[in-house]
Amino acid sequence: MTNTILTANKVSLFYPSRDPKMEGIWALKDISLILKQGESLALIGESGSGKTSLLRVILGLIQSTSGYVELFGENINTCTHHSLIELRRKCGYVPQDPYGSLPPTLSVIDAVAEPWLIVYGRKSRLDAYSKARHLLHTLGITEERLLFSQVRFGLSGGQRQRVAIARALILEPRLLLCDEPTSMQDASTRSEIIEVLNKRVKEGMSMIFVTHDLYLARAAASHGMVLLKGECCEENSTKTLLTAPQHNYTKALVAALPTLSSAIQRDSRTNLLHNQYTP
Amino acid sequence: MMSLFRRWSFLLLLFIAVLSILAPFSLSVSPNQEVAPPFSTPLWLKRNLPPTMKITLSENILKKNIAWPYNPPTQIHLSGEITLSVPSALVLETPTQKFVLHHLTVGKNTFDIDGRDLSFKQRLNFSPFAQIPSELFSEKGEYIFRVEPDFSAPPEMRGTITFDIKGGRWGLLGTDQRGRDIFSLFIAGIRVSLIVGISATLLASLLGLFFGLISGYAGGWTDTIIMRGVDILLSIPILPILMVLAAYWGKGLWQLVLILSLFSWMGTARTVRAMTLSLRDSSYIEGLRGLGAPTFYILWRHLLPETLPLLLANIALGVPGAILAEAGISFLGLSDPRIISWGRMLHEAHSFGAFTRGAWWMLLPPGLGITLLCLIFLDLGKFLEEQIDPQLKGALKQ
Amino acid sequence: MIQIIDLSITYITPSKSVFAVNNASLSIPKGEIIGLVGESGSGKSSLLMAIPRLLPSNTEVSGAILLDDLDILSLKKDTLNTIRWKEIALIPQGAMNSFTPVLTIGKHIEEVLTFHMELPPHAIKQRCERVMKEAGLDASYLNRYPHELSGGQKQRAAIATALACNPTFLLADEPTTALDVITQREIVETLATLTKEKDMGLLFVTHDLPLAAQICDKIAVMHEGEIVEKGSPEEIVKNPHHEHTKQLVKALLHLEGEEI
Amino acid sequence: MTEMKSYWWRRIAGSLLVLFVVLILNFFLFRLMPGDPVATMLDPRFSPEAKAELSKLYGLDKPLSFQFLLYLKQMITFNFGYSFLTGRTVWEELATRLPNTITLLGSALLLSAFLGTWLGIQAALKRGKWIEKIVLWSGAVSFSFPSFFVQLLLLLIFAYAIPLFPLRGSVSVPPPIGFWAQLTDHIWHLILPVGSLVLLGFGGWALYVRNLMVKVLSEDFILMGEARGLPEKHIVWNHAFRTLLPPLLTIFLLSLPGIISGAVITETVFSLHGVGRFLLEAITGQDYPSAGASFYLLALLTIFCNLAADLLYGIVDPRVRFERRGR
Repeated sequence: MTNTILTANKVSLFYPSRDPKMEGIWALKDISLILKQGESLALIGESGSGKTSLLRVILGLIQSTSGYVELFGENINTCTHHSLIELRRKCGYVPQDPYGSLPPTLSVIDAVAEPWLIVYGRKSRLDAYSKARHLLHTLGITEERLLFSQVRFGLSGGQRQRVAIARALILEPRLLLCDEPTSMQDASTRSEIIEVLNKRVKEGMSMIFVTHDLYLARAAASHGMVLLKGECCEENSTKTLLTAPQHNYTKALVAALPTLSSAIQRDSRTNLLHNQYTP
Repeated sequence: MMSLFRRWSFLLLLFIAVLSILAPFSLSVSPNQEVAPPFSTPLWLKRNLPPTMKITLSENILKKNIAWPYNPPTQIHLSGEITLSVPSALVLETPTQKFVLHHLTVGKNTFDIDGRDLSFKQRLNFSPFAQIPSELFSEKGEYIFRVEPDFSAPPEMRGTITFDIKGGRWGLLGTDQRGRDIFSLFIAGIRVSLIVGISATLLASLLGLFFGLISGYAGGWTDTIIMRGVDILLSIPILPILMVLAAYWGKGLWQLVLILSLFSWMGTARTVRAMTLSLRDSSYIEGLRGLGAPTFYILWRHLLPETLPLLLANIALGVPGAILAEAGISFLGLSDPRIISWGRMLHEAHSFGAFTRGAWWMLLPPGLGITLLCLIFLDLGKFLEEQIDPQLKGALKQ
Repeated sequence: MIQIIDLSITYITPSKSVFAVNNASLSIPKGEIIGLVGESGSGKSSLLMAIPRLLPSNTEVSGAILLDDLDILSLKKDTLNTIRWKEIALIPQGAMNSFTPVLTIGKHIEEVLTFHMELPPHAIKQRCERVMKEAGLDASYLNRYPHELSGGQKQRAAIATALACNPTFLLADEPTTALDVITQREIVETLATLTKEKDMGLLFVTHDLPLAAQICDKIAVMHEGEIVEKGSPEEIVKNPHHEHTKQLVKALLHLEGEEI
Repeated sequence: MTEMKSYWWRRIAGSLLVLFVVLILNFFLFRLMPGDPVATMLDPRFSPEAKAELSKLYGLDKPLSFQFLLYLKQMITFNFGYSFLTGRTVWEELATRLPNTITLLGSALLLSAFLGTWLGIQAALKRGKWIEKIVLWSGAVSFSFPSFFVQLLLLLIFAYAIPLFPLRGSVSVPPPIGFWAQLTDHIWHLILPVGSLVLLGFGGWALYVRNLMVKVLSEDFILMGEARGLPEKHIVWNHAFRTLLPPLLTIFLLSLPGIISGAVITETVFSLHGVGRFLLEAITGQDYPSAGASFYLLALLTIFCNLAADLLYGIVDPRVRFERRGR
């Protein structure tokens, strides 16, 4: 039986608001999921649906109000700080905003190699830099000049996101959490990145892929969970979520997503205006 | 870094610093010494006034010619300690007359005659109300001052005779109300402005860094208290407080530095706090901490390289403020009178009536000195700010 | 009809000059929705901004942009100002703060009405309420400030402001970036229905080809400053000519799991 | 409008807090003088009866907390006791001087603010032209030239060399008769001091406003204003300048303490009959009640202007009425 990498059991998170008059909001309500090795899960939801908070709870960056998370078999709330660090070293995390995810003063290659140097020390520096260079090449950043330019000046939004992905993959994580990793890419590079990630998943890496695009979810993961205002409103294989959505919100998501194929059937454009959905 | 060394402000600062260090050794006249009558004008001004000069006769020089194209001097003074082989007389030959100033006997003679002594006036049979200097130096032309033997044999003389003529002009920048040489005062003033300016700002920046980091990192209660304190200190007039403290506590240089820094750290504290807040929440720092990177590593590898340029720019821009504050307090006469500073010079110029004499050469040097130092540090600050974000460079140029 | 004939735009910077658009030609007839699709940096926004001559000062524009028989490029400043918003209105990007933060939404609309149309005050007030309703916003939002509105509401207010002087042409520059999918759908629908109802011409610029395919009558695909493909959505999907479009369509269809 | 009220109450509370801190600072400042407080508060030259009466007035024999409360009451009611130097009540001294200081600072501040703002805007509109160079240079001047140096020079040139303006004093002695004559005489005395403050001040304003305006003009809503076919003048003044007002007020706020501190120096150089100069004389003359009161008044003036600018900020910037504005 392949071992479970991650279990989340009834995880809830409450943000008290600074202003006493207004009560706080529940970012997450009773989210449960199980992720086995080599499996990938898509989290589908809009901004404010709690997807980013869930990733941060899983990594132990914030404490959940109730429920617990087991990472590689250890409960992150009760384990020691040192073992939590060890757990995190087996995970990779690609944050949503590409601008805050990279140290601006380092060069691109340093930024990618840095996690390896922190974990394995400077003596394995050559190893780190060759791994970093290889990763950057696979993600389409090949120009030598770019590798040594400072992150702050040399990179476009799309390149910066790919460097962040490389930085998360350098430690050969057994669990990769990525929050809309292809939001800044255009169509062609988007599928390339997903192929790179899928290849890693086939080699045994588990992945949680956050997106608002159901088609992207199907391409990146076999299983999907739809989040609405912190609650899981539907969970199924990504194929059935697309073809036979149950929950009203999932239906609206599918209807709202423009596709080329639906656009070219003559009638689709006329009935576009009728199936209104108000959340 | 190299481009900094080619910057005009850096080179000028270096030159001024070296000048102020070498000053005590190189200057012929010490700043506190009274060298000429008060309010004498600089040499290159009012050429008709005679410069203050000192004519000496000694063993082998018994005669000195003085070219005198000027108006008469204000005061004269004769002093000497000599031994003579032959009785002779101290003589001043004017183009038309000849005056015997003093009779010298054989052997040891010591004398100290001032132009206003009555006995001296009678010996030269002038009226007691006569002005000796304008009588003696009434015409323009060639004067000779010599020791003339009573009989023909040339005398041998040991020791020196000095003939002080107090005129209206002196040195490069004239003299102040106490007759001290303004140029050497000006050079000595550099030291105070530089020391106070730089050390007060450094101390203030350290305080700012300390409070900024704490309120940035700690957040919550400490943050609100510190920031409320900063708001309050920024909303009250600081000079009156400095005046009171300086008047009663801070007579010395270092007390003044302490007081100045106590009330100028708020700006840096705010910038450092903003910087720490933005860095603390950025996800890559969180990620590094998550991977177990030691805090020292994070501080050294990430926080410092990012905050340093901003901090340096902050310091460079803070120095003019400190220099002006010190100058202000000394101008108000609240600083230690023994310490020579540009502010003090301006204070004395103002309160001892540089105006009634129109002595603009007393005002310009210290004032322009302060301005120059401030401009230098402003330029250095601008240069450092341009290192932080290059578009700033563009913004000023276009 | 707006006709863009052999338009070229170069950005002149001290270090180098960049060719953003290279003799592109496109026409936007009244009553039709024309899509302009391209990746970021393909020059699509520059092309749109060239029409009302809103490009920054360090740009050189050659070619012609005809509004019926008027060449906009050679118009004097004040005639250009009469055309702006009266004939051609602009709908800004979703992420842009297109409203002056210290003025209410109502003030923006009134301002445009007073400058372009001689209307008595009560008629102006009525018209403001009408365009807001048309754009799908309650009239009470007129005295709200921009920062009090959500992304979707701000875009609806932008549409209302654009409709104020009932222009003949609308230029929408990626109107739904930074909006979530459902709000994007609603905004695009409002825009499409209004264009059809009022028989306006709409130039719809986006990087999202499927979105353009949903509502546009004709689509032009831009790649590195040149229009490489023109045609109806069906032609673009069924037989694309340019290599770039082929690749783009193939990737999108693959993603949608539709191998044709 | 309710949020506006709550915003204003927060601002007034803030100012009262600052006032309280000033009072504490003032109270301890003079009690921490070197030497024992009783001696410092009571001038030895005073006769025994005056000493007894004064020590009762200041409650010097009572515990510190009582002294502080008494001190608070006195300060609030502006009853500052007697000046050691003049023997008259400190309030009388200050009452005659306060209007001079306010007219000096008020007119200087308004003139340099308006001149600076207008120049800053023109410099931002006409980039690269000579007006921008002037603004850049005048900015550097106002940050580097010591005020007293410039003022001394002005005095030397326009009062000594070319006797256009009076050399010293707020009013010529003997004062002319007739209201208008006195008014013009007073203004004639103020021209040089106010002129010097404007000369020193407008550069800083111009530079700040120019940098702010350049940033605002590059905003999207300005481009949208042009897209709406609005005339350039309308965009500059109704959109760009309106957005500029809140940060402009913040600059005003931050510059206030400096300007009021500057009053001391200006009044000393021009020997004007003002609170600043009185403070200096009180300090050098060891006249503590007057020194304390003058400092208190100057601080009060700053707090009052601060509050006024803060309340104005609430009107000018709608965004501020909602969340607490962290300055």
